[in-house]
Amino acid sequence: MAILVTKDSKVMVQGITGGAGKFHTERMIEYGTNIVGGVTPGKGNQTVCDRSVFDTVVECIENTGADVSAIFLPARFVKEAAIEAIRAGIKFLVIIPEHIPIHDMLQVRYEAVEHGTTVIGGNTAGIISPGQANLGIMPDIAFKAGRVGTVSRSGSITYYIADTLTRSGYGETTCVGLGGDPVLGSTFDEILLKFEDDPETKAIVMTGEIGGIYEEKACEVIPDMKTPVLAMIGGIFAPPGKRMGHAGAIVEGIMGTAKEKLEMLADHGAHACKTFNDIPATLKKLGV
Amino acid sequence: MAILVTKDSKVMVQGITGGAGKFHTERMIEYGTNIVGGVTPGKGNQTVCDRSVFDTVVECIENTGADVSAIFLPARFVKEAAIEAIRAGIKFLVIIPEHIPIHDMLQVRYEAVEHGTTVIGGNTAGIISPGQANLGIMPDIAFKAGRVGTVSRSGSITYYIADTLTRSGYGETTCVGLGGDPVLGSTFDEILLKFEDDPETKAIVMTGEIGGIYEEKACEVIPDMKTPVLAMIGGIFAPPGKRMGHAGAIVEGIMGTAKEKLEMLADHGAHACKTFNDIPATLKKLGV
Amino acid sequence: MRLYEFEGKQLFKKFKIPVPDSRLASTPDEVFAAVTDLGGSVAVKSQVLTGGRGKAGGIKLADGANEARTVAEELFKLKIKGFPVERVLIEPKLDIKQEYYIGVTLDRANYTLVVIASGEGGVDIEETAAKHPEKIIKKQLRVDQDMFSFDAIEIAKKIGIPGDLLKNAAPIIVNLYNMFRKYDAKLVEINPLVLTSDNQLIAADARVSLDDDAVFRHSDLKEMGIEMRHEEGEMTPREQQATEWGIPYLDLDGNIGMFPGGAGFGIMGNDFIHYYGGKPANFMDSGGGPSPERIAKMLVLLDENPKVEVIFGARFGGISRCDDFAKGVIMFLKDHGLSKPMVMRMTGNMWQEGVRMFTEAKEENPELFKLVEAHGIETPIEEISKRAVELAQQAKGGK
Amino acid sequence: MRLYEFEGKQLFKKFKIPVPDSRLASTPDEVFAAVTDLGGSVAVKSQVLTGGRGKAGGIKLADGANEARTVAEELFKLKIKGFPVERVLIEPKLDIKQEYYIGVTLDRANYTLVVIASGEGGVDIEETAAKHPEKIIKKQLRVDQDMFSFDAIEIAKKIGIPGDLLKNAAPIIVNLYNMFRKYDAKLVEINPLVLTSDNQLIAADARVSLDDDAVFRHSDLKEMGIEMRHEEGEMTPREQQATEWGIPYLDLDGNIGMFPGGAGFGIMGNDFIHYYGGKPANFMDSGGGPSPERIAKMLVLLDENPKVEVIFGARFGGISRCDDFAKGVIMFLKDHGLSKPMVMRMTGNMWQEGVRMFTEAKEENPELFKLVEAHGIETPIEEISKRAVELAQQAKGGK
Repeated sequence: MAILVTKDSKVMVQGITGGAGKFHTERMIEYGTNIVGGVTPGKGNQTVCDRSVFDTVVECIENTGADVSAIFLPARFVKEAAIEAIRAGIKFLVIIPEHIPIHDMLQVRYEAVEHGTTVIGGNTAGIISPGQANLGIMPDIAFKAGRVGTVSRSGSITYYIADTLTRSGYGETTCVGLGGDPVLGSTFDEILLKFEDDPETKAIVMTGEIGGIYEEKACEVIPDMKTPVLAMIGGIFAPPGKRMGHAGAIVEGIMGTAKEKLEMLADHGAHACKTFNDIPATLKKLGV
Repeated sequence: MAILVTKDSKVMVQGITGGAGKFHTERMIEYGTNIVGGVTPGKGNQTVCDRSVFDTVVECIENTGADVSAIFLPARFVKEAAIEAIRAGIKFLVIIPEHIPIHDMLQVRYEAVEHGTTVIGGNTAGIISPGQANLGIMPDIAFKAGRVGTVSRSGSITYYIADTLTRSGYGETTCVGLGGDPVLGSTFDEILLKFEDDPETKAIVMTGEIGGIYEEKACEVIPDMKTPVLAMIGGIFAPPGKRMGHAGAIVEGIMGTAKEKLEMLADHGAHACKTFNDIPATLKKLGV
Repeated sequence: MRLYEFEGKQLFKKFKIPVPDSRLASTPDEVFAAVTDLGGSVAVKSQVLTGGRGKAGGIKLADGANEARTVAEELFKLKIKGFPVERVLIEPKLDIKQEYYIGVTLDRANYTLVVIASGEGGVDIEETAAKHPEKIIKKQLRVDQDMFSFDAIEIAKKIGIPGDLLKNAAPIIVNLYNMFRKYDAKLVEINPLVLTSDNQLIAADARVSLDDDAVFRHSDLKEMGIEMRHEEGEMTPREQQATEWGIPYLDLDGNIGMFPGGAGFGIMGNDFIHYYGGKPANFMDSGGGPSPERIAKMLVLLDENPKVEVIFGARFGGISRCDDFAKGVIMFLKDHGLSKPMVMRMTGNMWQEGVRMFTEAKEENPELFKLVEAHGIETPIEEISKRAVELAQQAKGGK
Repeated sequence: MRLYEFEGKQLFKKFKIPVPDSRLASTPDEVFAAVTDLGGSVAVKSQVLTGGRGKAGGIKLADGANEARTVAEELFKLKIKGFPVERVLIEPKLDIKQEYYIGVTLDRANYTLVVIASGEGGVDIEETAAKHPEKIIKKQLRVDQDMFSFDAIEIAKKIGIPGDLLKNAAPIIVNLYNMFRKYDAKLVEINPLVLTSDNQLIAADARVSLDDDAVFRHSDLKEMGIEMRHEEGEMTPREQQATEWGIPYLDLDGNIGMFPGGAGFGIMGNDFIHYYGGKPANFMDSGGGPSPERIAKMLVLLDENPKVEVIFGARFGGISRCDDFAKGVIMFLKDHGLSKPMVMRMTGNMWQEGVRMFTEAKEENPELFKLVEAHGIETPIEEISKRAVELAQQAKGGK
């Protein structure tokens, strides 16, 4: 099994006719991802990588049965594309581009919650369920089907973690890139719970970083989870990030310090790791 | 019994410190309406007609238990005042002023539906449950407690109908002024159904007029109602009203012609009346 | 508040909806100058606040400045549905490949806005709607809901806008919708939206109607030179007078002067008079809580109307107090004098006070009241209506 | 993108939030002229993109134009948290009866906006929040939700704004909220909102921070003279250079030059170096899919930094392809040459291609690669990190 995307997922690509869209569609198909079509308004009836292009998401779904979408579009077009996908009934949406206006992402989030769509990104490398589907821009080299799930804010960290898991023989069920933008489609706790529901995921590695505000939310669910959670936080030795004025300090409080994040996660039952090598060691100790 | 407002209703007045607000509050109290307080932002702690004035609806409700509100404010302030009342939990709201911007009323309607609040007006003379409460600007002279409910778009027609019912010995349970503005807080069908649920209302007189668009909606419920509905429509001999361009004609179709309205209502089981005198005659025939 | 085509197109421009390069002119010479400036073949379009302008001959094509001046001379003499042509809009003639219809209006019964579109634009859209409803695309949206590009693309596709133009059509539809919301519109129409032979989409006409009650929050309209106005067509001098006084008034062709209280009975009283065999000379609405001055003016309009032979007055005092009403009537009787019979009824808020004032004033000067039959709550309005018809018949008979 | 106080106040004015009558000046003479114009006692306020300006002595009071010139001379010499004072804002001294705090910011964890208010405005609001959370009023609203006057009145009342001023306070709060939404803000603060002794509410300071990623849709800012800027404080020459090249870069005080792929490992690699006993000389982010030119520029920044004794490179090719990475490194080696040891690892997207290119280039010119230790997927990053620390210690030892 895997979460969010499997070999049975029917994936469409929004922005399939663009440079990045085309390039990664080809890569995703090569990996075996079940790409069923794409959307670029005004380019309906074109074909990319043998897949039909449609003018709207609704048309794409009607013709291909797509239930998952990956967005490869300039940041300023993401809000509309995401809301289009969500309203059309897409149940899992991957927003690859970075620098999406924050207010836009808030609205995308509202629509997603209202329609029961899971969104990851913006600024994510995507998601991969090794051996089944690769959605986004991740290199396949690091990944191998196995029994540990990962969720990370950073693409490069995801690769390193997966590489470590693969080399140590654990392999991965699914690796989720939460995304690096300031406001994200999903929070750590939400993804952790999806892994918790997956019987094949025997442990989860979550990696956060300084300045994020979603790591703390993981603490709300970890204590009640059966699946062990390993946690790494980047930026332990980084100078503290900037605060958003008094108001930011009042709202986000002490959130954002890497050291405090890691301690808080450990306090709530996560297994803190420092380097990638700590991961297989911890998994071994846990008997995974 | 009565609908929407009874002697137990705790009524507040929004805009109580204004000229019209004060004048009619006095009148309403004189009638016996249970006015418990008023709201005028910035004038909290004042007193009008021995009732406390509050800065917000929430404060007024907290201090007086108000559950019904009447708005006496200039049209441009109505949207905010109405939404304030609706969100604060007021269950029945009377919007007296006329000329409320249409887009504002649409938003008021959305909020009302979402929060389960019944709104009448704008541009209504109000509502009266004779002997119990008089909310708005209606003269009490025409009304007497009895067994027929009325709902009308026009204040003056309400008076004439009530006068007729009173003089012919039927009296009224409640007389509802739906309002004369182009977009209204409630539609005929909604008020008819409230009367249908009131065991003491033995018949209902609804009076619409040319150019309205809510009369037709009554046809959706009349066939299933047990309480007989008498219908009068004003403007049978008036030249046809203006249409809102092609789009208006396409959306509203043949709606709006008084003659067609009356025929349509009759076709759906309403008892058509021409003059006020027809009303007691029809009621008698129906054995009310 | 209805806008002229050229004003609507000003708003279109503001919302980046493409419109033809155009010139406004109010004399044949200005037309000549404008066409000299624009060059080539042009359309000269009468600017009037009514539809059906094309069918009424209000739009003329012309080749060059001389011909344009000639057609303009004709247009400036025209009256379209009573509206005199005071200005014309001159635009380059469009080379039309296809005409679409896009409109946004209110669906009051459902409390939504509705976008309407059709692949068959032009004058006969209503006929299309009636005969081929499947050719009309409708999309409902709440006024607090954004329209998105994908909504617009779906609409554009359904009305047959070619694939490569979908991305141009979408912002036109979205912006038209945004304009509707931004300006508290009741109606905005592009009819037709023209696809030219060089594949441009352009709004060839603009029909815009705004909510009078919301104009107060659009002060920028005035800055654009778009003034508040009423939507009436050609008015009779009396209607003109009433409008100046702020009294909703319409001349009809009967002989009973209607002096009602409230719009509701203003309309229904008209029916009553008809039921009893009479014919009203007018519609009138006192408005809520009219002042004595306004009451007096309403009576002046009727008394000075030679067609009016009887005045039928009805006041049910609600927000309008009968004492104010009586005060107004007495003011009129004193200042102006009544020249024809008046039968009236007064009841509701402060009616006793009103009756008392009448009684006192009559005692003081009985002469003033010799043509007045004033009733109170005891006489049903049907009786008053019948009496008015009776008096009107007598007046006719007396002639 | 942070705005200067005077820019924030420009926006306040646009949103009808009352601000003092003020003058901007960039020389003591301009200050003199401004105060001559304004008259009386003034505050001369340094315009810098950082907080804590008051505590740092960046705000001075002055009586009359001469004293103002004198204090301005001092201010123009000041650096506040590394920011030089290039302009000052001159405002009449306010007669303060009470100071409030009003702010709007994002609650990212809850996906809302949040309005924050307190009856204790001024510099110590954060302390108030920590010690007396009950003195802080918060109201959450969705970004697609209007704030209404009654919401604002509730807030104003809770922070103790007197009853007769509630109607003045409400639009300030509503408009601040509207401004936040309209301009894609991350933060807007009025701190303090001053109640003057003559009962005026006035925004004495303005702190505004906008979302850089949304500035593209606010072209009117440029029309107002508000230019896009980065929020950095004083930059080192190298940071300045990196900024010009569009490379996120920060000097640190170690000796290992960090040449990572992606921001994620940029941050975590720093931790790794620390864990193994080393100290990074910098932070750097390659950005998504860097071009060979950019890769080469990143290396230039490190090679030309005399504090850097070893370069630690790590590339996990995702959207960034290792062949482009290799191309960039080779370009750098050829065009610029490497003056210090570099240990690096390359894996992920197209890594074999990258390794092949390295091999070919090395065969062609072995000299270029004499300081490069290049690893592939077979060596864990921990080993590479350790090796970098080892090389750095050797370099230190060698000195």
